[in-house]
Amino acid sequence: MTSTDRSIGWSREEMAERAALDIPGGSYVNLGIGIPEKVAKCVPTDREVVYHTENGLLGMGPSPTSEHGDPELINAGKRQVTAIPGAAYFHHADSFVMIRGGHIDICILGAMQVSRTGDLANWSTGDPDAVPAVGGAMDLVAGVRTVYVITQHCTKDGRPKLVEACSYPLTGRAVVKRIYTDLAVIDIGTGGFQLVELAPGIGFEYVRERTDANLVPMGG
Amino acid sequence: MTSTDRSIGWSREEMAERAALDIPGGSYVNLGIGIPEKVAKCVPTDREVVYHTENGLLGMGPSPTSEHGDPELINAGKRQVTAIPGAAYFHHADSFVMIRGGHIDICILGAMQVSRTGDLANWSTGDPDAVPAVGGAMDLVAGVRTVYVITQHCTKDGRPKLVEACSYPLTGRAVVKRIYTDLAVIDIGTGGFQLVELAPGIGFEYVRERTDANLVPMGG
Amino acid sequence: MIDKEISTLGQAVADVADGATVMIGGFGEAGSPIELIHALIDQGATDLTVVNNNAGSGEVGLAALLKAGRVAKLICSFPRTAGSSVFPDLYRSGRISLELVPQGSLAERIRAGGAGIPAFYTPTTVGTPLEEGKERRTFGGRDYVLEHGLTADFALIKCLRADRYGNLVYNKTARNFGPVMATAAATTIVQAADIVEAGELDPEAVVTPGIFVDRVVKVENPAHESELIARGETYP
Amino acid sequence: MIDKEISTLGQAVADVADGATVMIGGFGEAGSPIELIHALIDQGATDLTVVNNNAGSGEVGLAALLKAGRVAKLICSFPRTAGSSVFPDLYRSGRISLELVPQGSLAERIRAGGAGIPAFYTPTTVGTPLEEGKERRTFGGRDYVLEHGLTADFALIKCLRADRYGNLVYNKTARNFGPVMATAAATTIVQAADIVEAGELDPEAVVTPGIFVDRVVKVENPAHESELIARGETYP
Repeated sequence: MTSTDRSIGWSREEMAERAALDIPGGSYVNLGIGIPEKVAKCVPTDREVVYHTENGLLGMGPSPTSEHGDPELINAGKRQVTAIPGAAYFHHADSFVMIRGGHIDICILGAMQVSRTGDLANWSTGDPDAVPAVGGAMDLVAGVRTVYVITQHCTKDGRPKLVEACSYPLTGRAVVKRIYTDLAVIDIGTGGFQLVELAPGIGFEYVRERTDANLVPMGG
Repeated sequence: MTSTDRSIGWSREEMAERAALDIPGGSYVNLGIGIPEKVAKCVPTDREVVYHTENGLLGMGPSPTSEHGDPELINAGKRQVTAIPGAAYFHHADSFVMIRGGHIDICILGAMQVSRTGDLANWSTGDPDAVPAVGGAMDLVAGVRTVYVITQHCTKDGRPKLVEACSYPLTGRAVVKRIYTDLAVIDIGTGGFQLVELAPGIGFEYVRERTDANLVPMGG
Repeated sequence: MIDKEISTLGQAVADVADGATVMIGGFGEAGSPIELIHALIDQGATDLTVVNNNAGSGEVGLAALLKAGRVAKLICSFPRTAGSSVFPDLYRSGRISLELVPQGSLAERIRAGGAGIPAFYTPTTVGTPLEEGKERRTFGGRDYVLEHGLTADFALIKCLRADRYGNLVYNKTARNFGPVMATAAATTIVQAADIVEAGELDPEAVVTPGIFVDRVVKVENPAHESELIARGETYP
Repeated sequence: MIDKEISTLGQAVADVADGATVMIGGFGEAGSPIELIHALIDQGATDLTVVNNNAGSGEVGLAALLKAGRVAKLICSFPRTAGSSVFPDLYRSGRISLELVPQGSLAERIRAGGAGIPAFYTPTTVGTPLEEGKERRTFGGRDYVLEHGLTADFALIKCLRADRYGNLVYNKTARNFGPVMATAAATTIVQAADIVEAGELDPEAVVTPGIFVDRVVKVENPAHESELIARGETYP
């Protein structure tokens, strides 16, 4: 196991910023809980993006100021949000029409593991003592056109999250298109993990050592 | 073939009036085109009934006065109607959630033929030259809890419409519960057509001669 | 800035290709996007598959599109309309094919198509001639048939008010098939009597959220089929 | 005259029997009908199967119903909530069974149940452990699994405003599962912050038409779960 120094590479905010660059103006986007949520703040201001939250809102805005919150206006992470002018509310079945029907352009999720073929594991460690909880993740990866992942490259105890095959229970098979980690931007390519971009100061070998499957160099 | 004298028995309005007596207050009701439409006017005024039209309105009211019509407020027969205070509009898929999901209590339809087991034929003569058109009839008989039929007892040329087995293409199998004709009220019973009530001046034999299957007398 | 408004009807339907499947909203004349249909006639696309509950009236709107010979196939629940011989003539002479679908199954198939559901079971048509060719299956002691989701290349829809995001509200029973068709087409084109500022539509009352809409064109005083027919109009 | 208003919460839930399946609206605290749930705790029904997206927070509302030992089975997408150990404790000690359903499949199964659709195919769960026991089938070259419609004896739902017909409008994201659950239960019981005259709700903006609603009880200032928890409250 090779430990990763979290003081080098991209910070959580920088990972969100890098992912945000890949969201075209006019997109309909669903952001998962955690680092993905941060992406909304980072999208260049000349691009208008519409945010969907699966609990029934299209046109989600930022967190409210403390005095304007409504416990009945929340996101999928159950945190209070706002609605932009031009928003729409709908019920849960209609919300998943948007997801399952392929109407959401991009979703960005966290990950426990991603395999070289784009399998995603992000809902359970398979620990029989843990309470299993899946939420909308399986619907999102099955329905959204483009699925991106933002994740630390390795777990806190230094194990690679980019693997040959996921050992954790899957969320979906062959669903991830691109991964933003603290070390690099990596696509799921025909030859496996395809390096797209390295974080400043990070070398190819450093990433390869921390990736548990073939990593194809840029231009490779 | 035994001709039927349309000057005796119930008129179209009286058939509608008789059917209306069987609609309890508080019911959700869908009325087919033709004589069934007339039922709404005949329900006793102390009973509140809510009318559904499959093209997207619950709480349908009577025809508008000529100056208040809206070509976009119509019933399933494409005639202008009104909406009562407390009405709701919805789209077609939601409208058939009400129908298919068993939420409509009663629908009353016209018929070409009804069999002794409650099969209904009311959408096509099977004539290969005719343009086939089914509309919502098959959904209504498959989904509505109680299906009533209002029809002349015989065709214009005197052929019975209540038959052993329908010769016309079916709308649904074993779906009709009660039939209101110009001559009688007849249930689909375990023994076939079960006479419930005769129109004034009409005798059992007169109805039996004009019914092409076993007719069980009242109390029989 | 997202702005789905298109200046002209012609631009709105410019890319409808020959052979396309086109869902057209409306139940009878209520909700029929006559101006978009007329623009499609002008545009010239042919060999179309059209999905609509009916087959048009008179010789305007949908009936005019049929009469112009542009429609190879109609998917429809009730292709019989008082006062129109266009579809019956085409049908009897074998110049159009018809897929007859019960109205509720049609609506649900369109919803399923938009919802990413490839197929579902329904009790409608069991034991009837329209069951032919469908798989039958028993659930809980009752028989059902398998119906498939329906999608389209384009949807042409009429609404009352829209905003730049493509959020829509409708007028009364003109809503009918519009909201489900908007979800089921790759490109949804809407004619709106009014286009308002973002935020003017109540977010609790939006019927079609903008995610389902691609283009909105303003048609301030849309024609009603019955009025055109009463005036003896035909198109083109 | 049709009037679905019921005077008290107790009367509204009086006939929920032991062993009943009860759908409870809400996503987290938004839309959670806390007062109806507390009335159900007081009423005493047990051995319930509960359908809810979550498993409650703190020891109020749904979590309190679970803690009181009234729920034999939970059908749920995300039974993990910050700050509640009620469900995890019951689950780990084998005192409650869990049917884990992805959120979109849960919503669609409830809609199907209300729509008379016994089963449908969805791509969700294909290739995952949650596919286990489900039929897999290919349509158009893609794999799908068969999911079954879900119905209930009762639905408990919170809305913003109702009228005597049971027409409902909701508040923001508190709408969530309410409209589909209302369609899928034999008896739908609603708590409304306000009950208005028939005709006061805009017929274009009614979210749940009254046909899906059986009883409405007024709860003028409904509690919010997070506020009860912040005050350290438990129920009973």
